[in-house]
Amino acid sequence: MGLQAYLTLAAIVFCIGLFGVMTRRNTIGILLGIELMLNSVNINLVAFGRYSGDVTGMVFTVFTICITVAEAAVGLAIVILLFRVRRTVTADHLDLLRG
Amino acid sequence: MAGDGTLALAALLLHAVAFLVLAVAAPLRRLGRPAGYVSILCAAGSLAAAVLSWRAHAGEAISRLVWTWLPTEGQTLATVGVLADADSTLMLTLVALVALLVQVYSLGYLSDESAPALGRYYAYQSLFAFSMMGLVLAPNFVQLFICWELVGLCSYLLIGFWYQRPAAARAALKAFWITKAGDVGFLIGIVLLWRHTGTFDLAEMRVLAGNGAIPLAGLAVITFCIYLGAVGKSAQFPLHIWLPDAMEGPTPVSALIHAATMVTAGVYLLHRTDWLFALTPDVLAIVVWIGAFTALLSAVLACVQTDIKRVLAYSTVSQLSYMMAAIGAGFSAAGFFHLLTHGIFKALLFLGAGAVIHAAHSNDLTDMGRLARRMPQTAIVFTVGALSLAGLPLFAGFLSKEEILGAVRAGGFTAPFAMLILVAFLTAFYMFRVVFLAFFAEPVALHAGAPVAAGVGAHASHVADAGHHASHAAAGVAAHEPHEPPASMLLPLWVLALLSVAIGVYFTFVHPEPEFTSPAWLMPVAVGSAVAGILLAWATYQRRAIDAASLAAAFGPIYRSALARFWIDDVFERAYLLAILGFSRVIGWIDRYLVDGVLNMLSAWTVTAADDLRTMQSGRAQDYVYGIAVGLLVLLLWVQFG
Amino acid sequence: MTFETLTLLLPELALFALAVVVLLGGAIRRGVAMGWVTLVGLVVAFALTFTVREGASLLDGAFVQDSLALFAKRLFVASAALSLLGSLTLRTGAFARRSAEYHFALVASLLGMAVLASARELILLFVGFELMSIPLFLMTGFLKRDAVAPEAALKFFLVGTASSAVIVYGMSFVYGVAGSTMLSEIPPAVRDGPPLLMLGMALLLAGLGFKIAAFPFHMWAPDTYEAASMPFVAWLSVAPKAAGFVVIIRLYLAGVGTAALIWTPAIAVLAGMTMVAGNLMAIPQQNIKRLLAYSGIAHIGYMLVGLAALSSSGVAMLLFYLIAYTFGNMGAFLVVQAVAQSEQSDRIEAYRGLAQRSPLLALAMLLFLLSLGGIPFVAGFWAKLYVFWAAVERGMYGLVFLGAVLAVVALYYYLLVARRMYIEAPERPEPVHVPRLLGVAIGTCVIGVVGMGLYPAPWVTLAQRVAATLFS
Amino acid sequence: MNRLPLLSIMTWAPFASALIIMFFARRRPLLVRWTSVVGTGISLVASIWVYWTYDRAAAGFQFQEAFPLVPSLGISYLMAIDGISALMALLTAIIIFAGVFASWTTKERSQEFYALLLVLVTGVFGVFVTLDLFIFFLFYEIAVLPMYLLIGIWGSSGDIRPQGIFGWAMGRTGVGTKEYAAMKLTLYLLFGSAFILVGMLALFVATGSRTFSFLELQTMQFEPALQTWVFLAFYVGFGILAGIWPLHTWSPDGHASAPTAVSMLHAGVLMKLGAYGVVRMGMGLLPDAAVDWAWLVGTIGCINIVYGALSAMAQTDLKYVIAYSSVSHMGIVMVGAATLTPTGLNGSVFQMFAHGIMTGLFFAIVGLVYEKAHSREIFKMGGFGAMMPGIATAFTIGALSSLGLPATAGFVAEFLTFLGAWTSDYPWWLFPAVIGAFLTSVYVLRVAGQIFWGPKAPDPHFQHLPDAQGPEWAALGILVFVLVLFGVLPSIAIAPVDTATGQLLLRLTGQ
Repeated sequence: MGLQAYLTLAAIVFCIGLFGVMTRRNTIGILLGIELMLNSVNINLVAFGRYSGDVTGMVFTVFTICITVAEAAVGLAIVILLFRVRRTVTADHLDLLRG
Repeated sequence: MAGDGTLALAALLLHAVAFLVLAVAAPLRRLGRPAGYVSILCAAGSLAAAVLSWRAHAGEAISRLVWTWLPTEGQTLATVGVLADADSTLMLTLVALVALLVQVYSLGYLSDESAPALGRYYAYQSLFAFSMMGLVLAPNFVQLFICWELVGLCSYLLIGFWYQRPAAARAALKAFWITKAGDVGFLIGIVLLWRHTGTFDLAEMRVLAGNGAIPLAGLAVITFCIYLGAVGKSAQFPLHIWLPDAMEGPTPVSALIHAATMVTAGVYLLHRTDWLFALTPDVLAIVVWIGAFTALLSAVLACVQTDIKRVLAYSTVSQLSYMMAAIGAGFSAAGFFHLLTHGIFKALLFLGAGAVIHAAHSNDLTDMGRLARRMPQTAIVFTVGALSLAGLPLFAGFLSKEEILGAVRAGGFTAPFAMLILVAFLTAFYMFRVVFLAFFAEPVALHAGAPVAAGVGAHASHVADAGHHASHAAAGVAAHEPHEPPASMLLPLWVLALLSVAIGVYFTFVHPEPEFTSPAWLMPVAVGSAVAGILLAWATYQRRAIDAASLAAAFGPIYRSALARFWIDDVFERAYLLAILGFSRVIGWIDRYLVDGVLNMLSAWTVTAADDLRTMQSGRAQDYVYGIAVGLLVLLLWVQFG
Repeated sequence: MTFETLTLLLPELALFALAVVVLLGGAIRRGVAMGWVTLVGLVVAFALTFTVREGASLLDGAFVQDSLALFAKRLFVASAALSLLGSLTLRTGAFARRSAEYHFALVASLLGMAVLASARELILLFVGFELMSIPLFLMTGFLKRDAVAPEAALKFFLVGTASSAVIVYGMSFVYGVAGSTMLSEIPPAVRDGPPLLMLGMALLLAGLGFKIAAFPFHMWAPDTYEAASMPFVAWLSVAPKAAGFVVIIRLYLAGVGTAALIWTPAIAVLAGMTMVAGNLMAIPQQNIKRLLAYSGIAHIGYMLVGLAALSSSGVAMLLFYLIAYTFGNMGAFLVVQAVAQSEQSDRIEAYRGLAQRSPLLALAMLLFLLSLGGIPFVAGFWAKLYVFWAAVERGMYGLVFLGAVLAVVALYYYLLVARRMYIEAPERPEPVHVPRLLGVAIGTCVIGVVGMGLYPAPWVTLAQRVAATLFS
Repeated sequence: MNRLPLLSIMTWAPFASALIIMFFARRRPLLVRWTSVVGTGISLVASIWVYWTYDRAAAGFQFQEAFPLVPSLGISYLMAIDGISALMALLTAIIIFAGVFASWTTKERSQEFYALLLVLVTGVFGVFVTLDLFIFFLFYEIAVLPMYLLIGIWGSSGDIRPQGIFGWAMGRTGVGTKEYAAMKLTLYLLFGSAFILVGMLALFVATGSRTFSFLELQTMQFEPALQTWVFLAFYVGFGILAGIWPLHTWSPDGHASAPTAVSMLHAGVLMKLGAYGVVRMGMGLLPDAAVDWAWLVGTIGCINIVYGALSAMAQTDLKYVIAYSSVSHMGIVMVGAATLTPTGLNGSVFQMFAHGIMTGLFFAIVGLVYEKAHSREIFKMGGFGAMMPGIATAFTIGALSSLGLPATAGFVAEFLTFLGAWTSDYPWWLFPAVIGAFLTSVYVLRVAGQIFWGPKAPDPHFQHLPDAQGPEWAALGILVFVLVLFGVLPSIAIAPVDTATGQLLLRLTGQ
């Protein structure tokens, strides 16, 4: 029952990522957490594709990876921008907008 | 043509015309005296018409004019019109007469009112005369009730004529509310009766009653309700308390409304519908007992008043109760007869009292004395009135009062009969107490400690009419002497005096055979008690052979409680303050703080909840992710177990 | 790829071309020129949507141009054009220097939505989502010198990508169970509802909940709205949500039949919570943008009520609601922009005595608010009415009653704004300056709101027609 | 049957003048006022004309105007009146005509004020004369919405110090301020209108025939279950507007805060609109339910009568007294309607009219007094009778009418209602009704005595107050005249109403 194992692994990675996103104080850390979440997806897709024996999963994975990169780029850009304006990358300090 | 009631209608409408003219033509009204002339003119015409129609309807002639007033379901629900017969036209004449005389009298009495006020006064007077006549001629209960309320309104307006004076304003409200309380019963009675008999019309109803078509079940309740209306209007216990306070109004008003006409409306009502009440004897019994009791109560109260008008007021109450007793005993004719004679001589007494007040600038007996020298004519006519009220032969009250006594006895009400005899004695006593104190005795002010001085001393109304007559005193007539009133006031006095003598003489010799037989001893007893009363008064207040103080002391408790008016007024005061106002406060509080408060509570809660809820929007990106995570978790759990 | 196929893709191609033109053109011409180009391009694209043959599908069913897709695309483009009219009046600072970037991002995102509307294949869906979202992140932070815009952008980005991760994670399961990325393969799989698939669908629902800003996935919305530039927010508050709804409809309703009903409770609960949260949290707001943001969330709740009916009429009413909401909400935001430009404030106080300063603007705002509040004679009335009607047909009386009560609550805070405008006295007498283009945009919205209010019939029939095709 | 579309003229004339005011009368107050006078005058003439030319023999709905608006939904512009609505239209016309004069001295933003007022009136007329449920609802909303601005902008705030339990809530919601009152009134009435809408749509759906026309719906038999809850929906929806207990609390605050003409119109006409809705829609369309629920309507009505009277007695603010008296009198309307007897229903309708005029008069006077003495505190004022005899007299006549004194319209209404109550299935209603009349006499005369017919108040401000003048006389004169005229000759009102109520009851009870 290999599939189960992969799925479980993916689930664990996803949860770790989510945990990171929710707990990291540093914005970069949060970005990394998101990366983890997305990569868990890749594990899923590849596993599914492998076991159902068609390539769509792999194709999907390729797309995911590309898009992840794009997101990372945008995210880092925003972080840098923010650091310029506010001189901080600590998520907790970013609460001017609230209520 | 005279027989068809148009004359009665004319008598009625003339006053309406006067009222409308005065009400609409404001400039005329503001002129004052001319307004008075207008309404007097109409009153005179109305009197003529009334007399004619009375002559026309003497005997059995009955004429009826009605017009549809309220349609429902395509048919007529209620009508208005006139029902002219012997009784109604006779009453009509009395009203017309007294109204005319009073209006003339007022010209002199209110001579120093401001012009607009005088105009207002005459407008009210005309309205009253109109409504009273409408009441008298009413062919059905609806019109009866309408006019019934209207006269109540006029009484309210006229009592409060000097509304700038707190006492007057309060008295007006008191009168309106107390009578209105009675009218609630009356109205209910009418509604019930309508369902019971299917009509408002007196004539139709009488026919039904005649051939026993009115179911007796529940009729007693209805008649009692109607009687309640009479209780209010004709000042029967316990609703009699408004009448004495009503003396805050100008004296002519008291003469017209609170002596001769309006207050007798209740009696008239019962007389008009005696065939209905005859079906419910137990209600009639109540009428007798209450009548007798009220008569006695108010007679006692009259003895301790020092305000001349209040004495008369209480005496009015007690005389009205006389009539009620007679009607209750089943002989309403006797009551009606007394109503007429009483109307004449009580008006006379009030107008006389007015003249006295006019002269002495005070209502208080203690300010009077030996006025006979200064104003002999007034003294004479007043005494005539007093004698009539006492019921001595040759005077108006004589036969009517005796008939009532006979009637009550014939009705088999022994105890009430005894009470009424006692009342006859008391009546003579308090009336002549007034006569002696005011006209013949030395001013009692010299005799310190006389009980009269210890009357309801502190009562606000003591300055009643003096209030506005003070203008005289202020006008530098400091060394001012009481004097005869002007002709405009004397004339009505004499007319009424002569009338009461004429009636008295006529009926002393011409006995109409009553529907009942009264024993031979009745007349002597009645007259004797009256004479005894007069003698006692004479001995006490003229000769001062008997010390009034000790006399009062002899009746200690009664005397003291009489001074407190047996606390009846206080009870009503409390009821008004606590029961009505207090309860209203409670309801008002409930409305504001519970009914509305709950609503406000809800909205306030919503706003607060909103405030708390938005704190969820902490501003930290990670909390937002928490939000997503939680939502996700819930969804997953639902998928798993839902 | 025949020529015939290309004609089917004309709108998308036009948008793509437009994007390229704007990007390159930006290098040549600075200033608002590119804005005009974009506007023209959008008009063209809008026109082109009418050339497409309805119901066509290519890439063996992965990409369809059915009536729903076309309906959605027209909505996207039209709303984009409206917001463009607003942004064209911003000729200072960033909007002058970097207008090309802005408009490129706009068109790119629009292209994403267009793809999304037509996609019936998971990968395409995902790509569409990202193509739509990433430019939105950029545009949120467009005013990069501004103190709060980057913060808003970051929040939007973090939460957005997280939710994308959730979506795609869900997609992976769906793919795994259905054995294909074609949406057409899902219904047969759903019938026997395997747990993994349900899991995937649930994850998807959560992610989509973020896109449409439904409680509790809504939290990014107020902050983003507050910080970003008005015309953009006006568009952001409408188009992406519409896209999200289109996807939801495709995933959960289209062709699934009665099996879809298993989602009713979830969506109903979502709707209820969203209505409550949105309406309540809007009450204490002092910033008009935040107020509109929360009220917008509440409206998503009402649309979800229509969706919860999971019936043809329900979807129809949802689509109708989308149109009404587009006009009303965008109009309101555009008025806010006008006031903000002249008052330099988006607090509600800025509206004191607006009725006496510039009556027409105030009247327009009042109309929009009334429409959002669901008062007769303006579009919102019909929208709420129809949505409730659809829910009643499914017997969801409780939800309808809740909605009705909350509608009164909503009216409360809308009237608070009306009170500022009409009851209170102005601080300054001179009227608010409204740029002509902005005036045109606002006027359009007014016409839309009032027109739909007075004569909703054609729009209703349109919505019904679109919905009907999904359930045939 | 008639070539001139009188009903449309009556309805839209105010609207037209509102437009004129909005666009052509900028900053010309006098023009504004005269335009309103003309507009409402036209309505008045039209309504009187309709009223007199209404064919009583033929009865039924007359002066029909109909053309389809949205055929697909069966919505059509259908206007017609019967005896009841004719009287109501007359009432509306009289009140607004007087109201225009009564608010002659409005200072700030008078242009918008009159415009909104006239729009409001258009709505009211529309509600009374239209027979298409949907149009009815739209007019209804027109009649409710402007109220928010009218009260919010031109209203006046009273001072109610929050105390007692829920005190903080009152403080938080700002009880007593005009904004609070406006908001409360608007939200309350819109909440009610939601019920009405739901009920109407339910009927619309229930009739496969797809029509909103009252005339067609009238002929249908809805199944009992539907009738029951639709009737209740109507009762709550319209009842809120009619001020039924315990949903009445918007009315005192609202009426107290509203400017003169608005309180005149609202208490005088709009509350009647609620009662009219219950009678026309509730009884007219749902006969069985109306019979089943009569006990509820009547009993709540009785509560209204006594409760309203007592609450009125407890007030110290003149406007609140009048407002609560409205609550009490609407109770009589409700009881009369619930009796389901010809007399009772006639009384109910007549009471709508009588109370409309009476309250209009009251609020006009309160407005005048407030304008001259700048006070609404009953127990601070006193002895105004000498200074403003005209106003005092008018107030007294109004007071007498409200306590049901004969020769005023109030008596006839109450008397008929009493008769109806005693002949209905619930005779005991008679007693609360009569007691209510007595209580009314207590509080209303107490007020009259305190303010007008009593000793002068010490306060120096109250020493020299002018009487009504100019246009204000017109307002008072008209209302007093009508009040007395219909009291002395009630048949001119009852006769046409009778034709309508008869038919209504025929469907209801089959008698």
